[in-house]
Amino acid sequence: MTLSSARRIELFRRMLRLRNVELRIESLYHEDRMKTPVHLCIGQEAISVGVCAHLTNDDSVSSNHRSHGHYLAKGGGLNELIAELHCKESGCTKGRGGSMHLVDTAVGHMGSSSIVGGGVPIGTGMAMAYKMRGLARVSVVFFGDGAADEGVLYESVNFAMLKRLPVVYIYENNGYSVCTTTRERQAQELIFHQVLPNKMWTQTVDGNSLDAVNAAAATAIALARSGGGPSLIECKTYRVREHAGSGVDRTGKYRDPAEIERWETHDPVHGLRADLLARGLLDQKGLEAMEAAIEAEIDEAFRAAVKSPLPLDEDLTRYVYCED
Amino acid sequence: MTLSSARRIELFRRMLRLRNVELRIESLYHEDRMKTPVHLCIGQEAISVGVCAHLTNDDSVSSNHRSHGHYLAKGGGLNELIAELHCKESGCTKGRGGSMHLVDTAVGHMGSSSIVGGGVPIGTGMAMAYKMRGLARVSVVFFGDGAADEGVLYESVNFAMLKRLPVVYIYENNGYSVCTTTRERQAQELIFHQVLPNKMWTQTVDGNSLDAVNAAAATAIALARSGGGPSLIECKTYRVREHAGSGVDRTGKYRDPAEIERWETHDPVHGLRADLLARGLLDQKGLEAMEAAIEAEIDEAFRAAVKSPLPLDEDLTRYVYCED
Amino acid sequence: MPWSKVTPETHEPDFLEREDPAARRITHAEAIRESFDQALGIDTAVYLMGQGVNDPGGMFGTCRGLLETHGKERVFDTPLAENGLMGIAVGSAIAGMRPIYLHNRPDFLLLALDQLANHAAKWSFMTAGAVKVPLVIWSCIGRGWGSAAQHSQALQGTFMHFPGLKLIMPSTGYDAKGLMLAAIKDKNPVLILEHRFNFKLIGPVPEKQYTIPIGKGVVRRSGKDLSIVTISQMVHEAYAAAACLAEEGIDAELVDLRSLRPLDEEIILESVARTGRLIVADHGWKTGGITAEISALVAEKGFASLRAPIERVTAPDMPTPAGYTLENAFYAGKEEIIEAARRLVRQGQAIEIPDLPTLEETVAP
Amino acid sequence: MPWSKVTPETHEPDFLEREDPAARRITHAEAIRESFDQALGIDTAVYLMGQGVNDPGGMFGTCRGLLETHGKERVFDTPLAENGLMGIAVGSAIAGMRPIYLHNRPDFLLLALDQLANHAAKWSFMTAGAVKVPLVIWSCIGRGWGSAAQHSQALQGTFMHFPGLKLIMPSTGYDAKGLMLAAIKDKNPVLILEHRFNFKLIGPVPEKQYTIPIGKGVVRRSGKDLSIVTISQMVHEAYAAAACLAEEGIDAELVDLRSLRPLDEEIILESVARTGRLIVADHGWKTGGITAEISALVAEKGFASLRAPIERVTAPDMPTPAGYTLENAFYAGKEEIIEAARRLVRQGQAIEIPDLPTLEETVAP
Ligand SMILES: Cc1ncc(C[n+]2csc(CCOP(=O)(O)OP(=O)(O)O)c2C)c(N)n1
Ligand SMILES: Cc1ncc(C[n+]2csc(CCOP(=O)(O)OP(=O)(O)O)c2C)c(N)n1
Ligand SMILES: [Mg+2]
Ligand SMILES: [Mg+2]
Repeated sequence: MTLSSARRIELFRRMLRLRNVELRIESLYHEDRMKTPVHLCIGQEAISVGVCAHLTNDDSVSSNHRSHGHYLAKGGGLNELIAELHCKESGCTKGRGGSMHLVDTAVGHMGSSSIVGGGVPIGTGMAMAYKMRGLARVSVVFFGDGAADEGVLYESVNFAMLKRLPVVYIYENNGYSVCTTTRERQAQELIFHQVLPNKMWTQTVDGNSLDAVNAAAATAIALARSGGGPSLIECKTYRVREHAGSGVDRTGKYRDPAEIERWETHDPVHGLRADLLARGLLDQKGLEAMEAAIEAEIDEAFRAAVKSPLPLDEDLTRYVYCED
Repeated sequence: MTLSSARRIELFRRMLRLRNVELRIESLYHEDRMKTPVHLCIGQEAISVGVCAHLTNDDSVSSNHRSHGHYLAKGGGLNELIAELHCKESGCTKGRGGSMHLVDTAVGHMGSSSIVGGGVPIGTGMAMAYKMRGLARVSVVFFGDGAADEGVLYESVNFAMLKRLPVVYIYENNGYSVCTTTRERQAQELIFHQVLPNKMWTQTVDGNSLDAVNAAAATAIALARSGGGPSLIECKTYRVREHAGSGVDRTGKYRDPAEIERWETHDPVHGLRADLLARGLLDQKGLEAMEAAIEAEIDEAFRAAVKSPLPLDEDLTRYVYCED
Repeated sequence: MPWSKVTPETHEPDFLEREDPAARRITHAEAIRESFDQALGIDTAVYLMGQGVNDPGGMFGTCRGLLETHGKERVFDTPLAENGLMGIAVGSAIAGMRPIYLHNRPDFLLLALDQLANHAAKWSFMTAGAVKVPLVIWSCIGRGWGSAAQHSQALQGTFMHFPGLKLIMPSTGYDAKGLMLAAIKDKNPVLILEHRFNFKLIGPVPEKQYTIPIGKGVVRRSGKDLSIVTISQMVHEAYAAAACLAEEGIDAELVDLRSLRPLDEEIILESVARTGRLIVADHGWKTGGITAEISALVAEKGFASLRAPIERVTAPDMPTPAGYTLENAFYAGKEEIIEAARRLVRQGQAIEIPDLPTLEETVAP
Repeated sequence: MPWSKVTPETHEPDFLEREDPAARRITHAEAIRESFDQALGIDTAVYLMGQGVNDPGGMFGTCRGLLETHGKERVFDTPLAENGLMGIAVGSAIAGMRPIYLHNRPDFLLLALDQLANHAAKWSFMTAGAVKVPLVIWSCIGRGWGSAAQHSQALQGTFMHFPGLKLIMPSTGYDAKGLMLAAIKDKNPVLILEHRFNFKLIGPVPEKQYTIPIGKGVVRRSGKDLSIVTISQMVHEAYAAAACLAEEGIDAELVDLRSLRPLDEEIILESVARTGRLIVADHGWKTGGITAEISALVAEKGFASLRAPIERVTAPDMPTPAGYTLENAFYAGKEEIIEAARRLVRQGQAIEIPDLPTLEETVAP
């Protein structure tokens, strides 16, 4: 499935918005007003946007610690995200969950786990619920190469295949778990590419290409929605920033600065922008207007977040159990 | 590697001994003197015997709940096994471990786990120790199709490949976990057959054929011993008896009696005996003498077990920690 | 809302022999089976899964016939992949189902503790109440016949420690049914630990759909000399012990907590306020177990009532031995409760133990 | 036997300000690093693995330089496969190695509890002592900066419950080193839980190789009015609280248990025998946590000495909130200990809290 021009521009806008949100967080992080770990997805925007483009609010995503992209691409509220990073009562989890446990049930984002691999069976179970309830919904599971080390992935994929669940596994292979490369931890490429094609459809794509992600996601999600069972897309990408917090360490402590630069020249946002400009689908003025609107939205989100009230201490023990 | 005649006869003897031990346990089990669950390996003897034939006392096996075969084939003491089933102080774990936690350190049997899959990483870790210590030892991990459901297998196999550990995974696919078939639990054949051959050598064999198991095990163990890394052999076999305890339920409650019969005609012990007799490698008299010796040994083991003292109550709390 | 018809039971029937003779009497296992059957009937969101739920044995009979009645989409076996399946159950609960996930031994739940304790128990809080996890996990404590160290752990102490989980341990069929329905109706993750010894006990169980409030204990026997606080199968041990102690002139009060989380602090403190002496009994290990919490609660909030040290009757701090003689030495019960009671009430005074009454009359053939 | 030269330390240096001024002073993290370095040097069977042990940060500095000195065969990173790797560590220990497996958060250990609790902790017993599992697991409790529910659990209550495991929680660099060497020397599985707040504290640590006995606590401050029993970072909170209480005329005794399993029952009971009042403090949850066990122990064996209810100062029974204001409300420490002490000693009497002395002088820049 190729994208219409209008759609490509819209998805570019979402990627740019996501990028600029992350850049803003990064630029303000040193002020210590966001007292929470942040795991920026700079360089991985094409994946969340390209995948979530095919989802409705009834579909769901299961996310992880590197959650901002999944959340925003799924339609999660920006104000609530930024407020959450500021630990405010107006945050999407009212300052309880923090950056790694975002939620926006109105758009099908039902929470995320910061235990690596933790969201994999949960997303699989959500797919089972859709199937049992006879709904044509799709559950998308985002997971990283770190999660690919975990046995729970093997258990979940087997079960999804066994029950032909409407789940799409999106493997964001960004080359690193903290400071350790995927190849130092995994003996070979992800083995689930070797499953029988009638059990699970799989594909490897350039995760920094919106078109590639979009096309594969379209196939996978349509398959899931029509009862065709699970699928897995490996998106090869790169974590440009450090594991957590802001900035890029180019001193070569654990990765070659040249490797970082190589990937920076293959940036998903810059690449797509250049392409749209070159093809004349977007001109400099249109781009500036787009960016200005995004920046205004971000300004407002930060302004609102800073102004928002903190949770009340006397509410400390709320939400441990839900009451009927 | 084909077996010499003498070796085939010897290995047949070991299989017959194992079979007869199991039959004796089965025949006496209703007397309730063995107050312990037993998981008989009747019909699976070719696997433990065919694999362990290639091991020395310095090599080790990691076993599971269906442990008698692994233990005896590795050279574990019969008297100590039978005494353990009688919960006696002379048992191989002095009545502490029972039938699922056999041990005989003198022959490299270092204990077994009754948590399905529990022994898989442990055996993998033993292989790592051999490699780190620079020893040309091999660690064999026996596991069933139930353990193949568990994520810890995925984690262990990956690590073994990553570190090229001298471990041989013996997958005893006997078609059932308790009353559930492998195919009801697993979406497809074991996926580790799809690993890159230079990462791990794998093969599927008829687990009821001593020759087939022996040949594959010879290759795998030689590979491990010479630094060639891990391997995996799937032995297709069948659990003729019920999951635990004695007897065979032929009422069709969860499996087709015809399926049981089909496998009974492909019995590893009977098949090999007929072959040896047909080829004239063993005559009726030789067979009877062999069987008589085995029976005498078993008689003696039961006699000794019954006579042996029970553990002392005042020793209840011993062994929780080991003292220096 | 299908659950509105399942109403809380307010009448607490008498325990054991004092019950209404006209009441229907069924086994504890059958009471559980009936609760599953009714829950599956009430709400199509309910499903039941676990290794062996469709086995001929039907999980000690608790699942017998359910597959036939409710179909294989809602009653199904699982692979042996405890953490994965627990997460799948959690995910399905998040997305609108009400899973009941059966494990025949709590030992295996340690494989799934990440999903149970790190995820299910925290999801409501982490989402500030936006997302619920109505999940029931059911498991059985075993004992005997060489189950040994990895197949007989009474891990209630482990599970009681995690906020966000509810924890139930019934002693009667009546409670097993009512608490099961309450657990399934509840919007939070609830773990129910049964004890195999209870399954064959027969007692009064109404046919109607009813719930018993989670977090409310019950006094099984009133007494003035000391309080025995316990749960699950140990209630039966304590009941027999109390009968025995009565013959010696020691009048024991017996509190069956039924739930461990939420804990019925009031019933414990009130009982100790009456008796001034406390024995806490449990099949789990002593150190860091549930008896520690109950004892600490009283040492904190009931201190003024205490006239004697708090005694704990538990398993010793060691893995379960396989052999039957060692098993006998390992497991505490009636006799140890009697001894503890004597220590508390008549320190130093030696007394013969009379023939102990048993519950065997109420055991199904 | 390479470990014979690592001898038990018999001289217990004074805590904090009372120490020998000539002693070498290093950070807590450096003390741990030194213990790893020495253990790797003493015995080729020792190796160190864990996610991030070779990272530039070197696990809070505790692993810095070890890879360079001891090589990548003995200091290595692992995949994120906690249960698998735990089992691999166990297997390697069974086959002659002495693994040290580092996890930066105990939350992740719940993924590995099957291998830790069902296997490592039981292997000696299940094999009747024929096979040993000399295994050290090391993990750090975190706190703050929005770690939230899944990255900050103080799970000592969970681990303390399993017989067969030893459990250590040091408060000083001196102890961290000596207990680490003792743990590595030990033939049983030992879990060490550190607290991140301790890593930058500076204190006296001898260069020599020495062990501190596992299971022996130490009195950090003598007092006659009440006993504060605690561990790890809470010792520092309690120490500050005691200084503060002294200004109000409340003379608190401070017991640092150092190990939770085996538990130094004697030191607790003796202290309570002297003071008659007890506060048990811990960063873990209250219900079913380590404070429950310590309180229950005293309610059982030290009842005669008790003159007041036993107070527990702990985290409330709830997942850790992310936000910093809620975090502040969540974590108990110095102030809560002071309040508990006042409740115990001067019930009803309102007293101003004076400026609290801090340990900042001893914190590395
Ligand atoms: C089970 C578990 N182990 C370890 C960690 C610590 N940790 C947090 S994020 C992370 C890296 C995960 O890498 P990956 O899955 O590739 O995601 P990425 O950070 O690259 O997006 C690790 C190791 C954790 N949170 N959970
Ligand atoms: C983790 C775990 N889950 C469940 C069980 C219960 N159980 C004991 S043996 C067994 C069957 C295992 O099947 P398989 O591995 O194929 O071995 P087999 O019995 O066929 O030899 C099961 C489910 C267990 N012991 N451990
Ligand atoms: Mg990654
Ligand atoms: Mg099997």
